[in-house]
Amino acid sequence: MKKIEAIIRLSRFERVRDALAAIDIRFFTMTEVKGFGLQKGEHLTYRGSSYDADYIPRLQLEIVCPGEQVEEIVATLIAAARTGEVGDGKILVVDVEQMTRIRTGETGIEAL
Amino acid sequence: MKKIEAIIRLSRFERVRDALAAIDIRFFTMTEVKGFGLQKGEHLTYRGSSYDADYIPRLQLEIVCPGEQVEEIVATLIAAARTGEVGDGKILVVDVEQMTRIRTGETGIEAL
Amino acid sequence: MKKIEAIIRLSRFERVRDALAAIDIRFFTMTEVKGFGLQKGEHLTYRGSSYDADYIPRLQLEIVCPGEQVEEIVATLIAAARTGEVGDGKILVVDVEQMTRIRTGETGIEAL
Amino acid sequence: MNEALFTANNLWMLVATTMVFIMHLGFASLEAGFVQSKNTVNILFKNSMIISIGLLTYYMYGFNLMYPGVNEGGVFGFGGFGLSLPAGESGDIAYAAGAYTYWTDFIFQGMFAATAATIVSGAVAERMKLNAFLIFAFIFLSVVYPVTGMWKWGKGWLDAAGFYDFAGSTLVHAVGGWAALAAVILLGPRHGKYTEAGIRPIPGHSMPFAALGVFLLWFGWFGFNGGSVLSANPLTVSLVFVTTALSGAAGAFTAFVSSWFLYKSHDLSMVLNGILGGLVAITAGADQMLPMQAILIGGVAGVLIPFSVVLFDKWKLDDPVGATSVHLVCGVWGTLAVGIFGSLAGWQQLWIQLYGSLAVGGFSFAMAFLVFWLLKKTIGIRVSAEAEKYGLDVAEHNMRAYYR
Amino acid sequence: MNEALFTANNLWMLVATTMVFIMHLGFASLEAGFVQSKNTVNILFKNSMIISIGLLTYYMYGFNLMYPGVNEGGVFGFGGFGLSLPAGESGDIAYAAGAYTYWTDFIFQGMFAATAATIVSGAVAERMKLNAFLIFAFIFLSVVYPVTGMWKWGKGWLDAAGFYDFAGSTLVHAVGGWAALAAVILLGPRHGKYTEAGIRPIPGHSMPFAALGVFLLWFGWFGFNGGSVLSANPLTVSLVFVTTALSGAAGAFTAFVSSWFLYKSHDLSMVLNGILGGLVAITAGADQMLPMQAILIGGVAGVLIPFSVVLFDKWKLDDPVGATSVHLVCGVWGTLAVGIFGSLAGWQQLWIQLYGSLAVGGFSFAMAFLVFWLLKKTIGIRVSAEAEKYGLDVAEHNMRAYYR
Amino acid sequence: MNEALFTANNLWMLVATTMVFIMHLGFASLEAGFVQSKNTVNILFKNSMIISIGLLTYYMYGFNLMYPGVNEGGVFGFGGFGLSLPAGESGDIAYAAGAYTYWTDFIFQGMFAATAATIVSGAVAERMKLNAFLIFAFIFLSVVYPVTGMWKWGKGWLDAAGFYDFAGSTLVHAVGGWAALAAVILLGPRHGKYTEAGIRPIPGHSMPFAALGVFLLWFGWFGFNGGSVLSANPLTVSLVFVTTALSGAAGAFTAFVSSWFLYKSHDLSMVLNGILGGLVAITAGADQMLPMQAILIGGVAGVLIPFSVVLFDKWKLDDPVGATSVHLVCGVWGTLAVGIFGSLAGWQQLWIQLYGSLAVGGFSFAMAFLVFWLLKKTIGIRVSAEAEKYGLDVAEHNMRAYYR
Ligand SMILES: Nc1ncnc2c1ncn2[C@@H]1O[C@H](COP(=O)(O)OP(=O)(O)O)[C@@H](O)[C@H]1O
Ligand SMILES: Nc1ncnc2c1ncn2[C@@H]1O[C@H](COP(=O)(O)OP(=O)(O)O)[C@@H](O)[C@H]1O
Ligand SMILES: Nc1ncnc2c1ncn2[C@@H]1O[C@H](COP(=O)(O)OP(=O)(O)O)[C@@H](O)[C@H]1O
Repeated sequence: MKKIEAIIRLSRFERVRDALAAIDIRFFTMTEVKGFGLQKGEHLTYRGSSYDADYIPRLQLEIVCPGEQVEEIVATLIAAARTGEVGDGKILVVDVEQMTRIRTGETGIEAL
Repeated sequence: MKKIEAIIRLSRFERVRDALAAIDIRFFTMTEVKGFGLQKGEHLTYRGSSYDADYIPRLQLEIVCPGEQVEEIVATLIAAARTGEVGDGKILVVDVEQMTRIRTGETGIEAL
Repeated sequence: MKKIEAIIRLSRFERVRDALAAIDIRFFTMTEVKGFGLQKGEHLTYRGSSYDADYIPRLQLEIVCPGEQVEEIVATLIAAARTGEVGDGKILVVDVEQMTRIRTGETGIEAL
Repeated sequence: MNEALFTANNLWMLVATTMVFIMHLGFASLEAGFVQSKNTVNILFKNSMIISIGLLTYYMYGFNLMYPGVNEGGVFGFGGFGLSLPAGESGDIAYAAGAYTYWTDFIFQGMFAATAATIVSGAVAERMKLNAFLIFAFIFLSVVYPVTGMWKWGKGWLDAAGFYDFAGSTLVHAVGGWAALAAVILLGPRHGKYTEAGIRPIPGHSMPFAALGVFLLWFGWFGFNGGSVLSANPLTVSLVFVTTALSGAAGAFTAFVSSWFLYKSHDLSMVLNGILGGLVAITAGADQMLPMQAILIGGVAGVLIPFSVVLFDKWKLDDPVGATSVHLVCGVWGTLAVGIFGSLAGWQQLWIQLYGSLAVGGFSFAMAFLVFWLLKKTIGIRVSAEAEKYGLDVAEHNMRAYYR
Repeated sequence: MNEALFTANNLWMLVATTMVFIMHLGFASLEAGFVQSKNTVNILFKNSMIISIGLLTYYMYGFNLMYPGVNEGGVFGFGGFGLSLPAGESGDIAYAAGAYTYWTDFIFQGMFAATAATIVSGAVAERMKLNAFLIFAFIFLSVVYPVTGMWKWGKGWLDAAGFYDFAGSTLVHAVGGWAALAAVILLGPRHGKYTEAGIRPIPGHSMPFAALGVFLLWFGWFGFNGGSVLSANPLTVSLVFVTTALSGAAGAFTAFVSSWFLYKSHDLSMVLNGILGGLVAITAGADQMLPMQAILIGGVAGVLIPFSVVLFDKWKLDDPVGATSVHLVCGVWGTLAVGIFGSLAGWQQLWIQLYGSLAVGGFSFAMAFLVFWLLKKTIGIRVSAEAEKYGLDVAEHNMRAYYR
Repeated sequence: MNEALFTANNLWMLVATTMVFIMHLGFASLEAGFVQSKNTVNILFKNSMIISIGLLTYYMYGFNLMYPGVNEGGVFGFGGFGLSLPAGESGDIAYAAGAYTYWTDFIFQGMFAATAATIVSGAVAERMKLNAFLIFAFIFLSVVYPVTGMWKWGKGWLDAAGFYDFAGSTLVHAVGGWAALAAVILLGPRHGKYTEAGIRPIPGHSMPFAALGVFLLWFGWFGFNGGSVLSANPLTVSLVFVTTALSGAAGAFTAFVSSWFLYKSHDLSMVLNGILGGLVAITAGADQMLPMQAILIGGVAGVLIPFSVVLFDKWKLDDPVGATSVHLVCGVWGTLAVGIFGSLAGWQQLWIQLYGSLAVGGFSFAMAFLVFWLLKKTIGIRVSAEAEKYGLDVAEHNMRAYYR
């Protein structure tokens, strides 16, 4: 069981959601996060001072899946989330030791 | 050292918190997340169009603990977070390589 | 490839950000989280009842880095985030199996 | 009476009407600010509907129940359905001796009417069923408010007895406050408010909206009290402005000081309630007081607020916006104060104020209790625990108040 | 005419002016509440600039285009640039037979002017370029509003024909509504609103601000309609208050009931729009109706709202704040209602109301269409898809509306 | 003088009083919108208490310090504690030759009083200790505002010298602005505002509340300036409405244009400050200007704003809401403008305006500096760095402004 964590652009969310649905990924969790870094955030002004927001608002998706599905999901995410411009984001894969469905107590693949 | 990530219903938070306190889990971290999926979110209307929110607001708890405590915590979480209805959520267990307490620099079990 | 997850005080964010920049950590992701625990949150009053908020607002930083950089980053985080008072937070290190840059599809160290 | 003075008088009554109207926005903002964000649409919805119901019922029969023009000195009278402009001079300058027109009379009084129900709206927030509340508001505005109003302002028995209530500390505020108390008793507290571990405050979701509401209410109160002069008489209206302003200011100040002594905290919600307490308290005698007396009346109200909020909480009477403390406690205090301070002060007057206040309060409480009790036994007055957890906005309205 | 009556009359017109001013805040709040948070600065910016542009253009030539004082019965007239106080008595008490001064005349009418453009502002929200909108507003307020206004209020051909529009159901609201329709057609819907899977509502980000806006608009409407009496005449102004209040109340009530029957939901946004619909509808005949007729007019408007909102959506005409339903549909309805109810009712009047409404509406729609079309062909009227996704606040203003 | 005119005049003064009252809500909203959300309760608390302190001190001695009725042409006078209605006719129609009553005089002036302290409140936001601020406000309202006010409005030496300040560009706004400057100097900037890397703006947390505040202030300004006519004189009050409206509109427009040229951005916060700048600037001569002159005065103010905001920032004078730019810079500009434009223009007048402005400003600055300095040396004026980081809401009030 693996957990895929993808950090994507706000503006690509609908595309990614639909692409995931198309390959039958039925559940995922989303968190609003802030991406800090050299990328420089939005260029803003306020009362005459202009500044770069030091972060860009981003979305982090977490998808738990069987190991063998990782490749397909990552490929799907890349296809849907990519603009080709700097700032498209990253995808991590982390190992999950155990997954349990709260409703039934099932673990492993059945819990998905 | 393991990290338990539980995604639960908003309405079960108080129960879960109290149940964790009862087995002496003294610290955890909570994030507000959105659960997307087939579950369908709330049924909403706005200006005469009705629609299903495509997500349900949920809470994600992160609890770091020694490996041997995982079973107890997971069981506690299930007991407290369960309603038996679809949408109760999931519990993941992920391996943590190292944990450090910022205040003291201690690592490992002492850092808990 | 490792992922460092640090839970820090709100008030230490600017210091941490600058310290990371100083050791050339160019990107990280931040989430606003709530730390629950024995620490007791802020002491609040409302309409004559006083109570302790059961959480403290905290920031969670996620930094992905090559394994050999972990030590330096953790040390930097501790130096910058530490006040010495209870409630300074924790740092976790988790193993990342794979990292992909969405823009290019590169994986591994190049994706950083 | 000349045309120009008639025009100026009537103009003031109309301007005062718009200011009383704004009080509905004040209540809506205050209550919205003092509830959780998940119940915000619900409270805004109730407040919107209350104005609508208030004006329509007052048009249909409320006005003629409250000012029946018959049965002077009695307990009930009815002047017929709807409105119709009296013919000839009596529908114009002669209607109120050049103070206002027939239409002005109706619309000024109509704006007052809905206020009493709004007070209840805040007290039952976050847990009451929408349909039960709307039915209650309808009955309350149809029966309770105009009838008790008639007792005094409609020249009924309390008026004959010498009871004094200038602008409604009793007839509006305490009437609403007693009904709120009945509702709170029957409804029970919000889940999680009173736990074994003690009182767990459920803070309102937006202090800016709460403060906005209080400032708007204060603004509106100049029309509420100032318009109750029922003409633009320069000296009386300006005195009422002075007493209204100073009483609110004193309420803020003493609520600030007393809540600092009591709880060692600079609690904005207490100061805001202190302002309102001062305003409610001065309402009964705003035209009878000197400035210093207004300060005393408001100052006492500002001290009553923190004590009474805590007392109601100790009795497990859960009132999310503090309506009972503000409108009931300070309404009674203000009514009694007419017998203690100002030009009417005296034991005789105090006694009349006391039994007038009890009579009106008792009737309002009993009727509200009855209505709520009947509703409870039939359609139910409380939403399910699940709906309360989830919030009334989604449960009752399929909406959220905020989106990013 | 005596000095005192002149003073009272003029005073009412000035107070009414401030209430019309507050309507701009009402619109700004309502529209801000009904858009997404990422477009909030943009809508506030537009509403701030519209007042500025409206007042300045009205000073420079708008007032003298709308009230040229020449070419009575015609379609166009111009009284010269700027303002200058008529000399002697005719600049003082004699200017309007003791009802108001020259300056009052200008400032009251000037506050009205900007309203029409504000209506468009809401309809084009969340996707229109700022500079294109400001140019449109400038042209619209310079040409369309004063010219159609002149037709009736400036003693032009519609006035001669017997068309009646007391306070502007047609001349203000429908004029704005028709222009909004033209804009919405040329602009197209927001991305993601009409998908293959059906209509995906894009809920407004703050119901409290939306409700605040509606209450403030209602408040302001007492000045908008009451001030349109153009004196403080006690009986007429107070009647207008009554009809205005009851029509809004009825609109709320029927919108509540009909949206419950239609959608089984207690939709706050519908009730708020219902109030506005009732207010827009009574505006044309607020001084001609009895209370019951005002209730009927408002009640019909409250039913029209949910149907028309859904209809415009079915036609894929995307109007984030419902401006077309409120101002266009109910504006036309209110104009026609003058021929159906009240003291002017009759087939002849209904016919005049109909063609007056069409003439004004046609001109406004055509001109607005032309201007938007020219703008579209030149500088473009729509922001890029990327800017729309990201929100106009950052894309056009380099700002955000909210920070933690 | 007849009763009807007296009634109309007095009515206007009372209505204007309520509009000045609303300015306090305007300030509270504007300042709340321009601070970070963690300091919102604090700013609302301060604004609530300022009204209370302002009204109570003005009742106790402020009114009789500012209008002592003795020592005409002097620098100080005191008419005794408290208020008491003059006996007989002189407490009624004869008090101000039929313009207003004694009570009206007090309450209108009392509402003005608190304004000056509110201006300081915004400038010291986000870092000043609550108790130190309240003590400052108490002293400032007890001593500085009424004394400088007496110099001109209380028939003191500046009045005798021919200084003109119609509604308080200097006596209210610049007095507050100079005190704000003193406070900002002694207090120092917020942490993190001026870094080695340059100026790091700390954006306000809610543009909707900021815009709401500005619109409410504009609304209130019609009462602030219009009421300063001190009667309902039709021609003068309506002229004041026109100049006030046009100056604000012009300020918005030129702030829009100039901030576009300077920063290539459509900065809402600049446009909002531009409106206020125009309003402050016209205040000194609102009854002396023709419309075009009002536009010029407001237009210049709108250009001054973006320059002065940036200049203060360059000098590291950290003023979160721009109070110094709006009230000090534009207050001085408006005072001088009376010598440049309008019926009083002339070198002689300009000179008097200049030294009057400097005299009042110098006294206000010096006194405020002294008080802040004493407070700094004793109880301290600045919260701890930790409290500033955490926010004053929790640190000083144990509350948060927002909950979900
Ligand atoms: N090493 C990292 N650790 C944690 N988050 C990262 C890391 N690198 C990038 N991110 C996240 O991914 C986002 C986009 O990455 P970025 O490098 O700008 O895209 P690109 O790969 O196209 O250059 C950043 O805003 C940040 O949130
Ligand atoms: N594969 C997954 N990856 C990430 N999050 C998931 C996954 N499956 C479920 N979740 C999260 O868990 C929540 C509840 O899961 P759900 O499947 O509805 O409960 P149940 O197990 O009772 O059917 C979802 O809203 C989602 O946030
Ligand atoms: N076991 C844990 N699991 C998850 N989060 C934790 C755990 N222990 C601490 N935290 C997080 O770290 C924060 C600070 O930890 P705390 O223990 O108060 O600091 P200290 O190490 O100085 O005692 C907590 O608020 C919580 O969010």
